This record gives sequence, structure tokens and C-alpha cells, in this order.
Amino acid sequence: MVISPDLITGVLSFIITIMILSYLIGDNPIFRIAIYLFIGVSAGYIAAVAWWQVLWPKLVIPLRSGNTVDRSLAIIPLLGAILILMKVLPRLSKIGSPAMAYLAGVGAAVAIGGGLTGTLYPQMAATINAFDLNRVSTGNVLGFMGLIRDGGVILVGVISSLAYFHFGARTRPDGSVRRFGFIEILAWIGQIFIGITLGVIFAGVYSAALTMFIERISSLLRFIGLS
Amino acid sequence: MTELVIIGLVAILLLVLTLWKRRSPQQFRSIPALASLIRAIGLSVEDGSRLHISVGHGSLITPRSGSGLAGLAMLRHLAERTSSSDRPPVATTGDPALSLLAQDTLQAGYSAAGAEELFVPTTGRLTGMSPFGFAAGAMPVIRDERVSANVLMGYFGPESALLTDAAEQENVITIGASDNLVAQSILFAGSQDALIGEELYASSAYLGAGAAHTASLTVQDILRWLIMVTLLLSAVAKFMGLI
Amino acid sequence: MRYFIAAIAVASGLLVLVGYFLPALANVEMILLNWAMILAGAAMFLGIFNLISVHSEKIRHREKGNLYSALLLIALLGTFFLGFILGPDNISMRILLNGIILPAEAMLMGLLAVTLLYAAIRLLRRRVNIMSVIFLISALLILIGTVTLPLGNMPIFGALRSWMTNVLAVGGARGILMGVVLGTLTTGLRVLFGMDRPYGGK
Amino acid sequence: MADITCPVCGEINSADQEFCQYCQSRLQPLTGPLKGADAPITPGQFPTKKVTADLEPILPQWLRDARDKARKNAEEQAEQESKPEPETGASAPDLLAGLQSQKAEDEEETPDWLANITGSKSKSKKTETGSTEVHWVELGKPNEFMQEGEEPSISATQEPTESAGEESLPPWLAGTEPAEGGADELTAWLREAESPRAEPPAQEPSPRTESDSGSSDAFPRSSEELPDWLKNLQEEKPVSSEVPQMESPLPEEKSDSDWLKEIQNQQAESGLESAEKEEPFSTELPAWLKDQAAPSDSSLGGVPDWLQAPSSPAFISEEPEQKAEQENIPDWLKAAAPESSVFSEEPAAPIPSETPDWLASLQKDAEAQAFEPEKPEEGEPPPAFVEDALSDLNAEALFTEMPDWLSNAGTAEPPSTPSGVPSSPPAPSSEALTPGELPSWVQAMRPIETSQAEAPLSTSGDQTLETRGPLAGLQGVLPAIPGIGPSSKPKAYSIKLQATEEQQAHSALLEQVLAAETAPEPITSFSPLATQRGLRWLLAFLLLVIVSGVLFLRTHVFSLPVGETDEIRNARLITENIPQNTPVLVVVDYEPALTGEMEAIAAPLLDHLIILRHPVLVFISTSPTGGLLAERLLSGPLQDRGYQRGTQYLNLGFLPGGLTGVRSFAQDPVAAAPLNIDRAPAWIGTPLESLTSFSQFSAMIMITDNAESARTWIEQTNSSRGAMPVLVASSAQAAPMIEPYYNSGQVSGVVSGLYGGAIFEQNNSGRPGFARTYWDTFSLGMILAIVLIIAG
Repeated sequence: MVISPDLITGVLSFIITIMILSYLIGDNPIFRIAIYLFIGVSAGYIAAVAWWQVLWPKLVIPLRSGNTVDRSLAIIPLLGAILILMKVLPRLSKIGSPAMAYLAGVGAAVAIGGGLTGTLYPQMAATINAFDLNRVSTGNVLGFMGLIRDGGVILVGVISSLAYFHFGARTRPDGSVRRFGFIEILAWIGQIFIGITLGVIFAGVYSAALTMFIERISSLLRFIGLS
Repeated sequence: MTELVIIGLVAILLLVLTLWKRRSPQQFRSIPALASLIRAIGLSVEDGSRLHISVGHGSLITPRSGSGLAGLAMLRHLAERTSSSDRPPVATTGDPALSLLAQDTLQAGYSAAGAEELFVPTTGRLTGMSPFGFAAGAMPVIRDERVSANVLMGYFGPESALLTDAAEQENVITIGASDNLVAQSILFAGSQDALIGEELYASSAYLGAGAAHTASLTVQDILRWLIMVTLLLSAVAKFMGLI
Repeated sequence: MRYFIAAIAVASGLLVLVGYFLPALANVEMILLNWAMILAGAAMFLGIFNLISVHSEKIRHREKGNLYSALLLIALLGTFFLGFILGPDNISMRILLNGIILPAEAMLMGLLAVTLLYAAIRLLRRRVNIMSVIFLISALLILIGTVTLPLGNMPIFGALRSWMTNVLAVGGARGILMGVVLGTLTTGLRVLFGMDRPYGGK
Repeated sequence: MADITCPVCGEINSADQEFCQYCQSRLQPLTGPLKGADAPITPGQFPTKKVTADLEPILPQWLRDARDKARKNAEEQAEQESKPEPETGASAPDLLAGLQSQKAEDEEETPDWLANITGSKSKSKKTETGSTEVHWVELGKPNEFMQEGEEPSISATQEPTESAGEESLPPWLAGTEPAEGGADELTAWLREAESPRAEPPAQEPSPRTESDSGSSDAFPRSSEELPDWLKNLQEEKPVSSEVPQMESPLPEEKSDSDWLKEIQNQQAESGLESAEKEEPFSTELPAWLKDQAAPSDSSLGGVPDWLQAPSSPAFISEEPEQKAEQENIPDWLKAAAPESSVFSEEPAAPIPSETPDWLASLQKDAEAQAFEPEKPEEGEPPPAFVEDALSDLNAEALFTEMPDWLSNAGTAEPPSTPSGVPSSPPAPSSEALTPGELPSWVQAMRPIETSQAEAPLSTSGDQTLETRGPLAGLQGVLPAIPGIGPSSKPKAYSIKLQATEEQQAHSALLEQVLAAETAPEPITSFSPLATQRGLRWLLAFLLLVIVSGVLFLRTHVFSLPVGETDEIRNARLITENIPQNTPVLVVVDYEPALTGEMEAIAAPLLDHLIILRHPVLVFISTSPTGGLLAERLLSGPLQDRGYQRGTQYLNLGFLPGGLTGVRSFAQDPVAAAPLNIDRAPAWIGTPLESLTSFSQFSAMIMITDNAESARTWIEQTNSSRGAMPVLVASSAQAAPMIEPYYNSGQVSGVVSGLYGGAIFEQNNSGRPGFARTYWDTFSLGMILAIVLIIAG
């Protein structure tokens, strides 16, 4: 008799779900078994995917069947990969430092470039464009007053929450370290906007978690035929 | 090209201020979470407990790497401070490359403290390769390894709630910061002291990491006000139809 | 040697950064990023080794939970070799994904419904300040605005929820994200100039 | 001194404790007398030490000179009386020269000498009165002459206290008081020597009051006495010059009558005090040596001169004033007796008391008092001295003999020093000795000894230990106690002083520092809020019951949200306007953790799209698990659509490199992702084989659970996608961060969370999906959260 993959999947899914659900009681061996199993499987799976969808197409194939340019370009990362793998041995870990330095440098550059082009400019532009009168005509906002209101609120929110993070301060005569009064006022307004933002996001996370909780319980009930 | 010019100016400003800050340190506003962190560091050294620093799972080749690098800067400083503890700090990550950097950072911190021989590579751990795998792997560290404080600094997602919950059940203080708003909201609600947004990048400066870090905060303040003024003027100009 | 390593970080970072904004160097940037991608892939295997070494030490020293570590190693190696031999799209890998990874992660996420609720209830016992109060109030308003009644939406809260999500929260979110970018900028520059050396060195 | 601090463990013990009740180390025997000795131990005394040692060999010489000169005319004596001043100055160097040659030896031998003394002292300790009088003799010398009437009262009052235990201190202190006064008075006395009569009365008060004041006061004073006393001794250069003047006056002979009366009284007492007298003798010499040593130290030459002529009259005037001292005087006068006319009488006084002691010590046979005078005249002791001096100028010989002589006088000579001692006393007598007293005697010297040569002291200490076997067991260091005792005592004493003077300031500083460090740290805020398992379990139970109950009942009570928002409407309109059978890029960027929510959101959107436009879906993901999640989406919620891989959809799987991969994919999709998820070549078949650029996708649908991936795709494909519409199906947690992109126009439509999915679901062909199934449970879960948060 051949056991269908769906059945195996369903059984595994049911067991794992129950085991992890037991965490509601508290940390327990059953929960531990489930999460260690999950960690091992997910890590093994991701490593296999990394091999087949990263190293295989980008390193192995060019070295095996690529042209001269591809091979020459693949040699450098190959050496880098070997250097990184040297870190397996603590004594040789220093050898891998150049490769890690390369990664750190690239990561820093990507973070800077992505931050500027992906967040700062778009967000600034969006904040400014909130006052675009053309949007009134397109009906994206509720009339002129709506544009003033929404744009103004967003602008105040952006400026005040930016001011909230201001770090520079001075020592007052009474010994307390405070920022300038004007900044303190802006920061006070800013923390209201920050609180609202985090609260809204928190509600979103809770609704997402609740949805997943419902989905898991639903799957359990479905598996045992109660739903 | 404009971006490069801006970045160049910021870099020059940072270098100049770094040299200047060495002579005239500046005062910064108080951040309670960082004050708690400083106490946690002293406590971990005194009572021989362990400090758990997690730098998240932000890949180095994604924009998420910024918070990871900030977490590493903090890790370096904490390693240097707590390397003398009976139980050295343990760093957990959810990204392989980040875990290697965490090991190098720990080792550098130990050597800076003159205790490189005490460095154990396994104190820099990759606890999982997926976000929730990382969190699930870090939970036992919080529970089983007599951790006195958790420092979560890096890129996290909703899985950070599992870490704060595990720490809460162990009555262990958690100080968290992330560049992800989801993690920020969770850490704000679930941790003893939460660092919000930009404060993540200020933590190392507040711990006395050096002039470069304090200069960074001054640069951020300068840029902050430039952005604010730009936004105001641009908004008015946009409203007036000038741009 | 330390300077050589730092030079690598600075050179690679600057090249990528310049290529990021100069189309002329876009190809160079792509090559460098591809190399970084491959190195990250190689680092993944080292990460696997790190997992193995950490848990094998637990087993060797018979630390608390060494049996769990043994289970983890078995699952890790079994899954990896299975995927390495059969490929990630193999039916066995699908079973592992849908039977273990997905339900485990989904249930862990579902557990957050309890932990987040627990955290929200106790927030004001941890910190009583204006931000915490605003945090809870706004969260409550969003939850109320999300809920529907048997007869339909909540009268006012639906619109309020939409406005809070699209306007009020956006202002704070943008401010936070811009601040994060500023921090990322200075942090990245410190690495590019060798002031911070996460790859080691004093 | 109600309490005694144990020098070993530092614990406080009652004064009557002989052993420390904590560490069982001995407290009294040695420390008791040593306390008296410790007192003098001060830097100021240092110089006097060598004096005593150096003086030993000299005494005989000047005694001989004194005898010789005594035989000479009284005129010569008068002349010599006036000479001392010049002579002292001249003679000093000679004497010093002789002394210097002997210094080294003296220092080495001093220990032996002290050891012998210790032996004799130890015996005297046995008798309580003896100890008191010994102190008297030692410390009270200068005053002795003035404390006639008080002496008996003091000894009487103190004897009982001593018998009680180690309370030898009180009596000793009583004795020291006069000594203190005497020390001070000595100088005053010498200065006012010209009017000797006025002195005695003037000096009496101080000793009386001090002696009466009580032992507790006396002890600290005693520690101060000797320094003064020694200082006075050091000052005797000038003093010595004055001495003759004061000694000369004859009127003092009048006092002799009183002195004799007292002597007779004492003779009556002598029978009772015979035992006591033993010590006085043993201690007399030390006392006597003190007087000699002191001057000899400061001005060695002066001493002899000073004593030569007037010594006798001087003492005549002094001795009558003290009973105990009378015992000294005879020994004292043994050398000078023949000289003074008064001596015929003087001997009588001292003799009765001395004789028994003398005989007991020398012959162990008590002789009649009548004979005693002779013996002093015979000068047994003096001869000993003289002989020593004559036969051997070497100080060593004198030293070794001195102890012997003393030990004989004491009738008990413990084998304190291996050398010399054995000859003197029988073993039994030595056993009877107690180390306690000798230290008191030695104290006058010890400080000096300890400061310069501890070894000798330790040896003497060792011997006292040996004699008291049990002590050796207690303190192998006992030998050190005589030496270290004094040093340790000042420790305890100095600690008290520091506590009063410096420690207050230090403690104040410490308090400030501690306060500064501890005050601002509220530990309460440090420790996290204690967990509440009950609350956690309650929440879990409520959620489980509500969710499972409602799901089991499959209720559809709560109406789905109505009111299509702009972003949802735009999303629906875009899906309805996509060209038929065109490739649509579907980015599956969510973690398995959010599969349920994302499928509930994305399924209605994709379902609506597939039903209306039959697009060719190209799935890609920047998450390693995204490829299989896409397969799950098609085989799960979209199962009814029966989409086939390769023809109707393409699963490119995982696009590595994050931002970089997205950018490369935007520049050249075919090159960036050449393979299918099953590692087969992708981009085959229509219409994919014709696709060469990113812009050829008719739309891009992002199914994501985080804003970063959405941002990455939006930003990195911005330049490549042209006018391509971008739809986002996002998790509720990412909605607030994605809204800005919608407001900025970078995103055409957004469906976020189960709320958005439920709204969209009502507009996509009207077929209920997950949203409807979950909605009642979802609403109740939300209401539960609202209630609990408000209640909490």
C-alpha cells in the first residue's frame, strides 16, 4: 500500500502543529523536539536551495561550461568561497577575513545606496507630493481641505518624529541633560506620531498572528474532520 | 551623481567631526534603554551571568544589512566589555554571513580586551536560517544558558516576539532595537526597554564606542535638520505649484 | 595584513556604491554583487557547519538538551543531503516544507497572537508614559475599526481605521524610516572608512 | 580595661579571660605585663635602649670609682659634685668610645641578658603583690621617693585584683601612674633640685590622684609615661649636672628619720611580704639599671660622675619616701653604701626586707635581718659587678653575669638563656617561673630590643614558652608575643585612634561615593516585570476555545467588511484590465509563517485574475522557500483553476542576492533566472520565449509580508518596468509601511490583511474563500483582544 504524500504531509503537519501549540502551556520537551526538528529541516532545506539556486548556477556552471570570461570571473568568488570555508578551522579563521571584509564592504554600500534611493528619496518625495494640488483633481484625496489636512498631518508627523530622535543635548543649570526647548516640543509631538505608528503596526501584527492562529486551528480541525 | 556628492559631503563631515569629537566630546540626550543596557553589562560581569546579543537575520547583501552592521558595532563593544565575565557573551544570528562577522567581531572584541585566548568560536552562533528558525533556535539560548540580559539589535520580523516572550518568561531583561517597524512595535510592547528607530544606531555611541560613533550622531542630527527644512520648503513650494 | 583586509572592504564598498549611482559602472557593480552573492552562498555552508559544531559540542559535553541537538543534526543533515541529491523541488522536500517547516512557522506565528496580547495587556505595567498610552489607544482603535458587527462595519471606526493607517501612521512611519536611513548612512560610512571593522581587527 | 582584644583573632575577651575564648590563644600571662611594657614602646624610647645595654659594663667602673672616691675626703666629693658638669661632657666620649666598641656585642647579648631577666621575672609574676611592686620599682622610680604613704595602699588594693586574674594591669597601672608622674617629676625634680623640700609635696599629688584614678586610665597613661620618662632620661645630661646640687643638701637627712620609721614598719611587713620582696629584688636591678642606663645612654659619662659623690645623699633623701623602693636602695647602695655616712642607717632599712630575699636567692637560706646589712656591705652583688668589670671589661661577661646575679637575687632563675643561666638556680625554681612578669620587666627594654633585634627577644620568648609547655602548643609564636605583643598591642591601640581621627573622614567619603554610585540606580526598574503564567494560560485558553468553537460551528454571523477602499478598488480594476494571456510576474515574498494570511489575501486576487484574464503567471521569490510556497498556492487555494506548470505558469523559484538579484532580474530576467525550480530551462513556450525584458510583463503582483521586500522590488524595478502596474497583496503587519508607496503612486493597488482580502473577496465573482471562513473567528478574536486590553 502506497501512502500518499498528502497524508504524510497532513500527519506531519498535524503533529508538528500540536507539538508547537503545546508552548501555550509553557516551554516543554514536546515543544523543544518540534522546534529543533524544524530548525534542522529548515536549515537543511535552505542550504540545499542555496546550493542548487545560488552556487550551482552562478559558480559551478560558469566554471564547468562557461566561456573564458565567465570562468575567469568565477575564479575570484571561488577563491573567496574557499577562504570563507577556511573559517571552519579556528586556526585558519583569519584567512577568511578578506572575504568577509569584502562582504561587509558590499553590504555597507548596498545599505547606503538602498537607504538613499529606496527609502529617503521616495519617502521625502511622497511627503512633498502630498501637497500636490493635482491629486485633488485625480480624486486621490477628499478635496482641497482633505489634501491640506492629510498632507499637513503627514508633514508634521514626519518632521516631529524626525526631531524626536535628535540626540544632541546640553546640560541644564539643574544638572539635567536636555535638548533645546523647541526641539523638546517637537519631540513631544513626535512621540505621539511614533506611538500611533507603532500602535497601528502592532494591531496589524496581532491581526496577522490571529489569522495564522485561526488557520492552524482550522487545519487541525480539518485534519480530524471537525471542520 | 547627486547622491554621490551628498554621500561624499556626509563622509567628509563625518571624518572632520570624528577628529573634532576626540577633543571635545558632546553630550547627548538620555535614553533609558541604553542606561538599562549599561547596568545589564555590569550585572552580567558581576554575577557571572551571560549576555545574549542577537544581531538579527538581515542579509549583508540587502538593505537590511544596515541594522546588522549597527548590531555588530554594538556586539564588538559589548564583547570588549564583558569578555572578562565568567560566562562570555553569546551572539546569535539568523544569517550565515552575519554569523561569521559576529564571530570575527567577538574575536576582535576579545583581543582588544586582551583576552583573545578566552574566545570560543561557538559563542557566535547561527541559530537558524529562516527568520522563525533563527528565533526558535535563539529561544533555548535565552532559557538554558543563564542569560541575564538580551540585547536584540538588528533586523527582525514578527519572530522577535518569540524572543521577548522567552525572555519575559525567564524574567530576563530585554533591550531591543530594529530598523523594521514591525519588530519595533513588538519590541516596544514586549521588551523592558525599547529603542526606537534611529536609536538603534546610537547605542554604540552611548556605550562609549569612540569618537567616530559620537560624530555619527552629530552628523545624523545635522542631516536630520537639513531634511526637515528641505521638506518644509519643498512642501510649501509644491503647494504653491513652484515645483 | 589588517590594512590589506580593511582596504578590501573599503575598495569593494566604494566600487559598489559608485556603481550604484553611476550607470557607467553599473556592470562593475553587478559583477561585484554577484561575487558577494556567491560568497554569501558559501557562507551559508559555513553557517551549516556552525550549526553542526555548536550542537555537536552540546552532544559531546552532554549539555542540557543534547538529545534535542542530536535530533537537530539528524534533521539538518538528512534534509540537506536529500535536497542536495534530489533537488529542492522533489516531492520529499515538499513534504518536509509542508509537513514540518510550514506548520511549525505558522504555528509559531499563531502563538504570537497570545504573546502579543499578553504583552499589550502588560505594557502599561512596564512603562507608563505618553507613548505607551498612545500606542495602546491607536492599537485599540485599529482593532475596533477592523472588527465588524453581525450587521455590518463599526460605524465610525472603519473610516477612522483607514485614516489612521493611511495618514496618521504614515507620518510617524516616514519619520522613523528616514531616521533609520540616516543611521544606516553613517553606519555604512564608518564601515567604508574602516572605522568599524565587523570583519575583525582593532 | 574591662575587655581584652585577642592579638591573634582580634576578638574581644573579658579582662579576666586567660585564654581567648575564640581562638584559645593566651591573652594574659604575657600580654598583661607586656602592656606595661608596650606603653613605653614609642619611637622616643628608641635611643634609650642601647643605653641600658651599653651601660651595663660601665656601672661597675663608676661604682669602683665611687668607692674609691668615697674613701677620699668629703672635700673631694664636694669638688667632684661641682665637677660633674664639665666631666660629663669630657667623660662622655671616653665612655661612649668604650661603649661603641661593645655595642654590637651588647646588642647581641642583650637578648641573653633579657632572657635571664625574663626568667627571674617569670617567677616574680607568680606572686601577685610581687608583680605590682615590680612595676612600682620599674616605673615608679622617680616617684617612689614621694609615695611613701600610698605605696601600701596601692599594693593592697591591687593585689586582690591581680589574684582575680590577669588584672596585674590595674596594680601595675597604679604603679605606673606614679611612675608617670615621677617621670615628669624627675625632670621637674631635677630642675627644682635647688629646693628639694618643696618638691616632694608638690609631686605627691600627681601620683596619688593617678594611682587612685583607676587602672583603666592608668594604662593609656602608662604607655605615655615611659616615653616621657625616657625623654627625661635622655635629658639627663643637663639633669645630671643638676643632680649634685639637689643631692648635696643635708637637710634631707631629716627625712631619714621618717624614712627609718617607715623602714621599720616595712620590716614588720617584710615578714608578710617576704615572698613579695623576692621580686622587688629581681626587678630592682632592672629598675636600678634603668636609672643608670638612661643617663648612661644620653650621657654615659655623666652618669658615673653624677652618681659618684652625691648618689648616696640623693637617694637618702628619696628612699625614705617609698617602701618598695627601699628594697631597691640597698641593692642600689651596695655599690655606694660605704660612702655615705647615712649608710649605716640605710642598710638597716633595706636589709630587713632584703636579707631573706638575698639569702633565699643566693643560698636558699633565710638569714636574720641583722646579717643583711653586712651582705650588702660585703657587696656580694657589687663584687660581682666589680669582679666582672675588673676581671673582664668585656660587656658580654657583664651581661651574662648580670642576669645570673639577678636570677640569684630572684631566687629563681629559669634557664631562659642557654648560656650562663644554668649555673644560677635549681630547675624546680625555674619551673615555678611564669613568663608573665618578666616581660613587664623587659618591657622597658623590649621595645628597644624589638625595634633593633627581634631574634633575641624571640629566643627569650621561646624559652618562656618551653617553661610553659602548654603555651608552646598554643602559640609556637609565643616567643614572638613578648616581641610582637608590644607591636601588636599598639596596633589595636592605634586602630582606636585612627577610628576617631581619620576613619570618620574616610567613612564620610566612602558614604558619599557609595551614595553617588547606588542612589541613581533603581534596581526595581532593572528587574523585569515578573511573568504571569496564569494570565498567559487564561489568554491561551480563551483564544483556543473561541477559535476552535467558532470554526467547529462554522458560523457566518459577522458580516464581512464592506466599503471598498481606493487601493482595493484600484487593485481589482487593474486585475480586470490586464491583457489576456499575457505574462504576469508574481513575486512570492513571504515566509511560511504567514502562509495562511497571505493565501487568504492573495487567493482572491489571483483567482479573480485567472478567472477573468487567464494570464501566464511567472512566480519568483527572494525567499528560499518562496518557490514551494508558490506551488502550494496553486495546488491549494487556486487548485480549482488547474494551472499547469510550464504552460500556464512558470516557477523560477528562489532569486538569490536580494536587492542585487532583483536589480539583475529587472535588467535581464532571462539571464538572472535561467532555470526553473526543478532546474529545467525556463522561458520556453509561448509567450515566455518571446519575453526579453522586464517591461514585457503586463503587471507585477507582489505577495509580501514585509515592506522591505516590497520596497526592494518597487525601487529596483522602477527604471525597468515603465508603466507596468504594480499590485501589492500585503500582510496586515506591512500595510502601514506600504501605504506610502501607494500614496506616492509607485504602487497601483494594495490589498492588505484579512480585512482587505475579505473586502476583495466580495467583489471577485462572489465566491467565498478563506476570508469568509475565518472572519467570524477573526472578529471574535479581535473583540477578545479589545476587551482584554481595555480590561488589562
